[in-house]
Amino acid sequence: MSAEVVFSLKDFTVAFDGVPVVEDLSLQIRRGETLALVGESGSGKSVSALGAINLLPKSAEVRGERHLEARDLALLSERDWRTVRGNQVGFIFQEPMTSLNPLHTIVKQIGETLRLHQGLSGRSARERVRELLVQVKLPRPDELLDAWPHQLSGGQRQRVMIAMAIANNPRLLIADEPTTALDVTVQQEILALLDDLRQRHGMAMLLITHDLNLVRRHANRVCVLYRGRVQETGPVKEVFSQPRSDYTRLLLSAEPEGRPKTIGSQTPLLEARRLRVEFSRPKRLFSRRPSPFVAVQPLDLYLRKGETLGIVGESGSGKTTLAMALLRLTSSSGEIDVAGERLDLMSSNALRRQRRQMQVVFQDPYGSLPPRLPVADIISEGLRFHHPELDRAEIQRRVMASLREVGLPEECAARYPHEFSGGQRQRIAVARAIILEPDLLVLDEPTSALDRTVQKQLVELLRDLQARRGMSYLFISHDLAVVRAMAHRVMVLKEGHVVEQGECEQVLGAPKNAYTQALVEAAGLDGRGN
Amino acid sequence: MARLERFKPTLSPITRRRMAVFRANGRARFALWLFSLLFVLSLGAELIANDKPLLIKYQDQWYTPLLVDYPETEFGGFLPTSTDYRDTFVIDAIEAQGWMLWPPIPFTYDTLDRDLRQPAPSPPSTRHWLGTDDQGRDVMARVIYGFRLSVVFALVLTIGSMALGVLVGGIQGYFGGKTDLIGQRLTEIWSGLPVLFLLIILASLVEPNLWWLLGIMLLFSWLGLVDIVRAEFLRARNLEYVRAARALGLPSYLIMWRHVLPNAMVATLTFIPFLFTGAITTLTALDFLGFGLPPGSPSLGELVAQGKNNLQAPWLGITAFITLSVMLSLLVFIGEGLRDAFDPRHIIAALTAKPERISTTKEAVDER
Amino acid sequence: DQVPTVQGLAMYGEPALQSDFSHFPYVNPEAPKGGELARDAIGSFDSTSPFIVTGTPASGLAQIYDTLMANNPDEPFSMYGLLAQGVRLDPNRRWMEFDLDPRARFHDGTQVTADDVVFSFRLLRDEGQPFYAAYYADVTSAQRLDDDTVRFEFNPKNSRELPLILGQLPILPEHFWKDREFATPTLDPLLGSGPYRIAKVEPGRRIVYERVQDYWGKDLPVNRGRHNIDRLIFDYYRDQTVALEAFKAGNLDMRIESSARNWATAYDFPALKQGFVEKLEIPDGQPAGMQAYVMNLRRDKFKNVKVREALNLAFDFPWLNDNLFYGAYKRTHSYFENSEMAAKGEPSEAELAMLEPYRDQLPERLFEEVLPLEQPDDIRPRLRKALGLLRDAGYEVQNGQLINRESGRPFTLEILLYDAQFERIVQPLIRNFERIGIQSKIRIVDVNQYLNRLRGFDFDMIVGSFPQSANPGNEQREFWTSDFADQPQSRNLIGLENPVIDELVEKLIRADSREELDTAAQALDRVLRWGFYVIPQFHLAATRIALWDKYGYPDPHPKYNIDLDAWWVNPERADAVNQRQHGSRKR
Amino acid sequence: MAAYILRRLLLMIPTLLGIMLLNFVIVQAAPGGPIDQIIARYQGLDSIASTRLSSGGGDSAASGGESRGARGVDERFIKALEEQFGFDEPAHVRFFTMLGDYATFDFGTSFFRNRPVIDLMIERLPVSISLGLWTTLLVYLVSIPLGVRKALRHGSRFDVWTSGLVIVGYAIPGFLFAILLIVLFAGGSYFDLFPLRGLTSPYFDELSLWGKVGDYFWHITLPVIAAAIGGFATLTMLTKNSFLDEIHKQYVLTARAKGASDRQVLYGHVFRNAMLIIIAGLPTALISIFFTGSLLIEVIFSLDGLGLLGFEAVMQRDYPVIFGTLYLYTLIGLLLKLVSDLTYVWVDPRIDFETRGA
Ligand SMILES: Nc1ncnc2c1ncn2[C@@H]1O[C@H](COP(=O)(O)OP(=O)(O)OP(=O)(O)O)[C@@H](O)[C@H]1O
Ligand SMILES: Nc1ncnc2c1ncn2[C@@H]1O[C@H](COP(=O)(O)OP(=O)(O)OP(=O)(O)O)[C@@H](O)[C@H]1O
Ligand SMILES: [Mg+2]
Ligand SMILES: [Mg+2]
Repeated sequence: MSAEVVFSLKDFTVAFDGVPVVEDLSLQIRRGETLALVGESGSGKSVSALGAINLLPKSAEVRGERHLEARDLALLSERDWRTVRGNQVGFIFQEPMTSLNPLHTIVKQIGETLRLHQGLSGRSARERVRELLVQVKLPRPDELLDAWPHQLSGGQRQRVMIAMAIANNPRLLIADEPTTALDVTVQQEILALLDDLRQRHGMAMLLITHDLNLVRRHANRVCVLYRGRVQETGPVKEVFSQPRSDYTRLLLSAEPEGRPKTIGSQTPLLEARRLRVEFSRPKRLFSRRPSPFVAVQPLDLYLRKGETLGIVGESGSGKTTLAMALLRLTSSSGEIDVAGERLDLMSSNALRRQRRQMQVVFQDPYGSLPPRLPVADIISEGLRFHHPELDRAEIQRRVMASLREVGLPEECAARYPHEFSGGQRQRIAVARAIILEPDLLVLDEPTSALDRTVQKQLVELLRDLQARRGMSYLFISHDLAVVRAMAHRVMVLKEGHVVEQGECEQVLGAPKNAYTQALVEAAGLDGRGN
Repeated sequence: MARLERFKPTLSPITRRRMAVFRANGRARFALWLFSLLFVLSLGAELIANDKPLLIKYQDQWYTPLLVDYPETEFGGFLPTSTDYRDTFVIDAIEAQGWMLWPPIPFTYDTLDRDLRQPAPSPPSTRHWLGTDDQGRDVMARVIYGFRLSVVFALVLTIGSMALGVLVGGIQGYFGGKTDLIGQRLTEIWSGLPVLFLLIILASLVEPNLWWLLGIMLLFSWLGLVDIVRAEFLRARNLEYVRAARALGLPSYLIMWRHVLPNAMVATLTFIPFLFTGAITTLTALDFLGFGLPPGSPSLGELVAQGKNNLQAPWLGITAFITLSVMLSLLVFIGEGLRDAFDPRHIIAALTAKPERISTTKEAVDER
Repeated sequence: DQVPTVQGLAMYGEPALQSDFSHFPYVNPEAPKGGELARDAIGSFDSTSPFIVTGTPASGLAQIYDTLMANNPDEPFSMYGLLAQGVRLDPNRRWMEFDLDPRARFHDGTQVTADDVVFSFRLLRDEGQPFYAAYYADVTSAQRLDDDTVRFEFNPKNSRELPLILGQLPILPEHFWKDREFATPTLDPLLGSGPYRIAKVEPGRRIVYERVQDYWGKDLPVNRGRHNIDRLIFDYYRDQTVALEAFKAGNLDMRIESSARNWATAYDFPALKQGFVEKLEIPDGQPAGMQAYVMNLRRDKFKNVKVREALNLAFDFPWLNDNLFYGAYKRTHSYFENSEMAAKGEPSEAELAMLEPYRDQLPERLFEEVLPLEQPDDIRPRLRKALGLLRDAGYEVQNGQLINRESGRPFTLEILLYDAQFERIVQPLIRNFERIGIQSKIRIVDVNQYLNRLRGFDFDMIVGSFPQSANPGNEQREFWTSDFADQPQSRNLIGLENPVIDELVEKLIRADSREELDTAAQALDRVLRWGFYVIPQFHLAATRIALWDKYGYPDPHPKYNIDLDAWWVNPERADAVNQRQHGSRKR
Repeated sequence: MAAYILRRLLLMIPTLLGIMLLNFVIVQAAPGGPIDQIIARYQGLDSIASTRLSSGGGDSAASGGESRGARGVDERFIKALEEQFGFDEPAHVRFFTMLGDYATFDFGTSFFRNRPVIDLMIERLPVSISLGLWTTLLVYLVSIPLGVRKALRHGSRFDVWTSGLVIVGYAIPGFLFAILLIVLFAGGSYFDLFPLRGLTSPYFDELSLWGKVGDYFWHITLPVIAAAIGGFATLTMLTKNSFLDEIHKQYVLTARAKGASDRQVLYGHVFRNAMLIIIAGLPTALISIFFTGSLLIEVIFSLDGLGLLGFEAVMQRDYPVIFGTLYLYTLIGLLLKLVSDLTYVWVDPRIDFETRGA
């Protein structure tokens, strides 16, 4: 391990408004090495990464030494930065849903990196982009080349981000939660791809993640961050087997535990029959319109009161689409019954009344928070409308309570969404949904950006709510451990089809379908955590 | 920072933050202060520029011409009508047996100065600080009264057209479909109405005054905003957070008001100062075409027209121009301050101790 | 026939010039030819046909046509042969014959014949602007006697001027118009026989005339020393201010200024200071006419002459002149201001003789006092006098308002304007009205509405004008007589219905000699003025011309009109001035 | 989308009909008609635009024409005119005749100029297009980069003084500025560098091609500057503010992380996102610049454009021209609106025009 140091930080400090969020961070990454940066949500991982390559907003103060190979990053001019970023340093943003330019097609966005640093353009660039898309396992690459980001699923967008970051074979890849939106099988393939790049090109990688399994399998060294301070660094094996700090120990031991309470009632809350969603494909000039893309093949689904239905499956298999269709947030065909009423036939007024009882946490928390409202207003919004009888003090009280419940400090209330970490935003979105105490809550990857400790806390909160209020959950996640801790039943989707469904234990414990088997295996769901 | 921390229980922290941002912008603060001052002063125009004295003492009696109309006979003249206090006869009569307290500018907007030292338009002098117009009226007095009139006119027109424009454009853009299709056609037909003819017809039916003009202009001025607001709403309604608001079960009006509008107001907010001055210019144009305020009204528009017709009297055009540009600049700067205050990402420069030349990222500064 | 053939006709008596005159006395017969004269025109044009209703004709088009006779601007109204070599006028004025000059040619070389004259007459009367029909209404027939002779016959009631205005008939080529549409506007360079022809037409922008080198009539006595300039250019501007700048920049050679303010202040630029530009004020020989605030007598409030006199007293001309017009104007007193026809002082013997029959219908003062308007100069005594008159007329001031004692209604007044520019001359008047308790206001409307209201005589007071020529005639009926008082579109704006005036107007029209005319006009003037029907404004009695100093002109100028045709380019100055004017470019 | 476009195109017919009908009613209801106009001409009270827009000193009243022979107009003549203009027929008949003519693209003949309306409009196109095109171009070419730069340096001294500059430009009344330009750069008092009027020189035809181009731009410079001066402010501020709004979005960070330069980020990424509003304002801006906005500029530079044509027609009550120009504006306006709606979709593929409910 005497390879040269590619990237190093020394006494690196970032502060917002004079309040430090990262203090005295020092780390080194060598050629071909992966350093994992783990830590609590909001501990300053993303900020450090962004700060290192000068991508923080002007309100941030950055201090300390940072070097890329021999170059002092603090001294780079804008011109130099242009050759560094995207070329020598690849960056995968934590929130892929909002990080793509909504108005540029995929080929254009990836092609731009190629054009900027390799001078590729036209056909050759397109070819190369296609190759990259295949490498990151994007389905239907030819079609998706010309798609806009809003036509992609969360995981697909994340893979586009990855393709963009590795397009120029960077020296250093900073991957901020690169696989949160991917199912475990794809995740494995992507990481294998990155490992391959490391080996072949000697790429160094800064891997920011909450998934300790990933760290265990793919990182050489790990650095644990807690509240902006390094708790410990060292080779993965060492740190994981003999954690020195309390926090590391806590982190390692935290696993979603327990199982959902069995349900008493059999009253169905939600029922869908022959639900089908399609998206029309763009028509080329002077040609016939191609047949539409069916994102959700006709399927039946039901959910009882107080029950949790876990939905797992391949990235891009239609989970989000299905959820949106069930809530009538996207147009679909088929019948939907909610509490005995036909949702799909409801007038808009009735639908609006009904919505109080059906809340949702979007997969893209950042995008779903109105940027100009402070958090307090965002969270209290539904309350104020649906419960006009509450006075201001009461609303205030409930907002603070729900913030506390999701593990956010109260002073967050006066801040705007962009001033939070990814995991914090996710929790704000959850707080907004649970404050209304709906009958049905759709959770689209609500824990993807959370570390295990917070994840555990959230899972417990949800289960507790379910027990107390009899809420039903539609729980979409790639994290099978969390699904197992939450769901009574599971439904496995692939390419819009239901490939398997049934009791959670049964499906995850003894999968019948080949795809489910692969999934369970890749997730490493052994007996642990039981 | 300390300022941010200071808690005032009555204001929500976010309001305090906005106010702090606004206050930190010296230019905007100054502009707001100056504009308010000017407006308040102009509200008291009668006390600043008037051809009646504020107070008269005559034959040991007090007179308040601003409040009471005294006939000239009261002061020993023969005219039984309201006294013309600028008449030398009257001045002599009163000053022989008392005194008069004059406002700083002893002319009102329509006083014809009977004792011009030079033919009208006469150049600035100690008697007429900004000279007179081509009828021999004091330009300064006209500007003061004109400012008041214009501001009131523009204020009402701006608020009215903003409200209407945003409402119509917003509804079209947000709901789309038939609402949009039909609404747009209706606005198109509406905007096809011949304003000039309506004004002509109006002028033949009634004698146009400020309120009539305001009414007519209000009917049409909002049309300019509709397209832009509609476009912004068309875009914003697809954003994820709007979808989230719908999922919350909020009614459309709340979604539009609290979610779409704040994020779709860039253009509208930008336009406010221009709408404001545009309203004044419209008045100008109408005056210019002869469909404007009744003759004699203190309108800045008339001053502009006079400026053009009297190139040899540059003080007319220059005064009009300076008045307009000061008013516009103040409004634009206030507008910028407000924009920043409501921008969640705006950072108070003074507090972060960053150099003045700020840009999105630090590099942008380096480059230049 | 016994009727002698003459070369000239005068309105009254004999023409001043003998039949063998070689040129008009004021012209410079040796004037050099050449050069050009660029003038401005405001607005636009889209037609080269000046005779028809439609289209806006360009300026200067009369230059391409010859008339039968030419006017001598040095006399009140005398015409001398141009196309017509000789004229025979029936002593009883029942007919008239013109002998055409056999040399007369159109620009294409065709001879001007009697047929062309008859053709032109009929064409203009039947298809031309309606004023031709009115103008020549008393001509009963026009016929060709032979190739060179035309005969017009008149209705017995014809006016005195008819023979002379027939001399003004422009002659159009029949062969040219035969297969063309006369009534539609055109932009073609039309065919004429006059001293100039159209060289270039740029619609809305410029029209250029060039001197016809082989003009058939160039050596005629009426033409000698005239038409000296080679090219006449009319440049169109939409805006006066810009036209003034164009003049300053040297794009225009000459500019007639109508604004006293501009004359006093705007002509202040380098070329003028360096002596390249001169400012002329050429005295006017024409009567100034009456520009005035006109009261509408159809309204009851103006029925009382005392009220009208009181309103007259409120006009403060000296202030207006000093403060708005740089002292440029003279007060108008008479309806025939600036002429022999204006009444003066006490009535003369002749006037008295004419007025005596109507003594009982006329105010006593008319016979005894000098004419009004010789009032106190200062405004305060005048207002006092006005108040007194109003009191006599049954009004009194209550709470600052003038109230009719009988009806209890306040005296209000609205001055109707169509052009905001007049506001400045009306505001001061209104102030004075207000000081005597009359609630008055200005109303500015667009021209269409203005006309509409005029048509229905729906106004209190307007700024109107009654233009006069040196030879008043039929138009006086329209101005002053009862017949026209209620006729829509009429020019009897005042709404006069006074039998005395009606008869005086007839006397004026029927006058047989200049003296008789003058007396009748003076008597009419006197009666009108004692009626205080209008508040007379002011007049200039001169034409203000700014000029790039390269032209020669008659000195003195002809008495009754400025004859630009008699101007010439002074070759000595031309080069230097041209150099200064356009330097390297333009035109 | 094709269906949408078709629907929009079809809806233009009732829209146009509605506009024409309303205008027909209102225009006829206005006091004073073309006949009064002709009479006005006789009485020397021409109401061509210049009397309204030009300067005088109130020195002299309209004289009522030459004293000799100028008379009131007799009723017979008026009758004849009424017949000629078609006023002897009831209003609804005239309206339907007009509609019929318009359907066959016959816009009728001007009352006063006796020329087909369509010819009049075509004749004036060069001026309007020249002014409109160059003004728009100038405004957009200056304002957008300026606005972008101001957004980048928001709050800096550069931002302040450029704001000041464009605001001052906006505050100067256009016609006053035009006169100022003329006095300074085309008059005889200061610099005599530019022509005072028109689109080309009188000797245009004799020039070489480049000479012609040069001559054209030489003439158009001052009018375009005068017409553009007021246009910078709104567009600059609009660009600035919408850039400020976009510049903080996450995708900008992504673009920067790719190594794109400031320019590339701004013009390659932010521009398209910020452009929507700018496009939205374009049809109105174009229409006003082409047809109405330049009226006073046209008067001052003696240019015959559509703005002046329309205004004169209104003042003269030249109905065929009024309706012809109106029809043209409206039609172009409607088409532009459709085009701009389609550009929205092109710019932002997420935009659609479907109904959105609860
Ligand atoms: N613009 C900002 N202004 C103020 N505080 C900020 C801003 N951005 C981030 N923070 C704060 O900085 C801290 C670190 O944020 P960071 O995004 O680095 O967290 P993280 O470790 O990436 O967490 P996660 O795992 O949830 O993404 C958080 O507490 C966050 O609230
Ligand atoms: N607006 C759209 N237009 C066209 N195709 C779309 C659109 N939205 C989604 N899709 C396609 O539908 C499929 C399902 O997408 P969806 O977002 O439901 O996936 P997902 O199961 O939620 O995946 P992930 O786990 O990655 O979020 C994807 O292949 C996606 O490309
Ligand atoms: Mg993070
Ligand atoms: Mg998804």
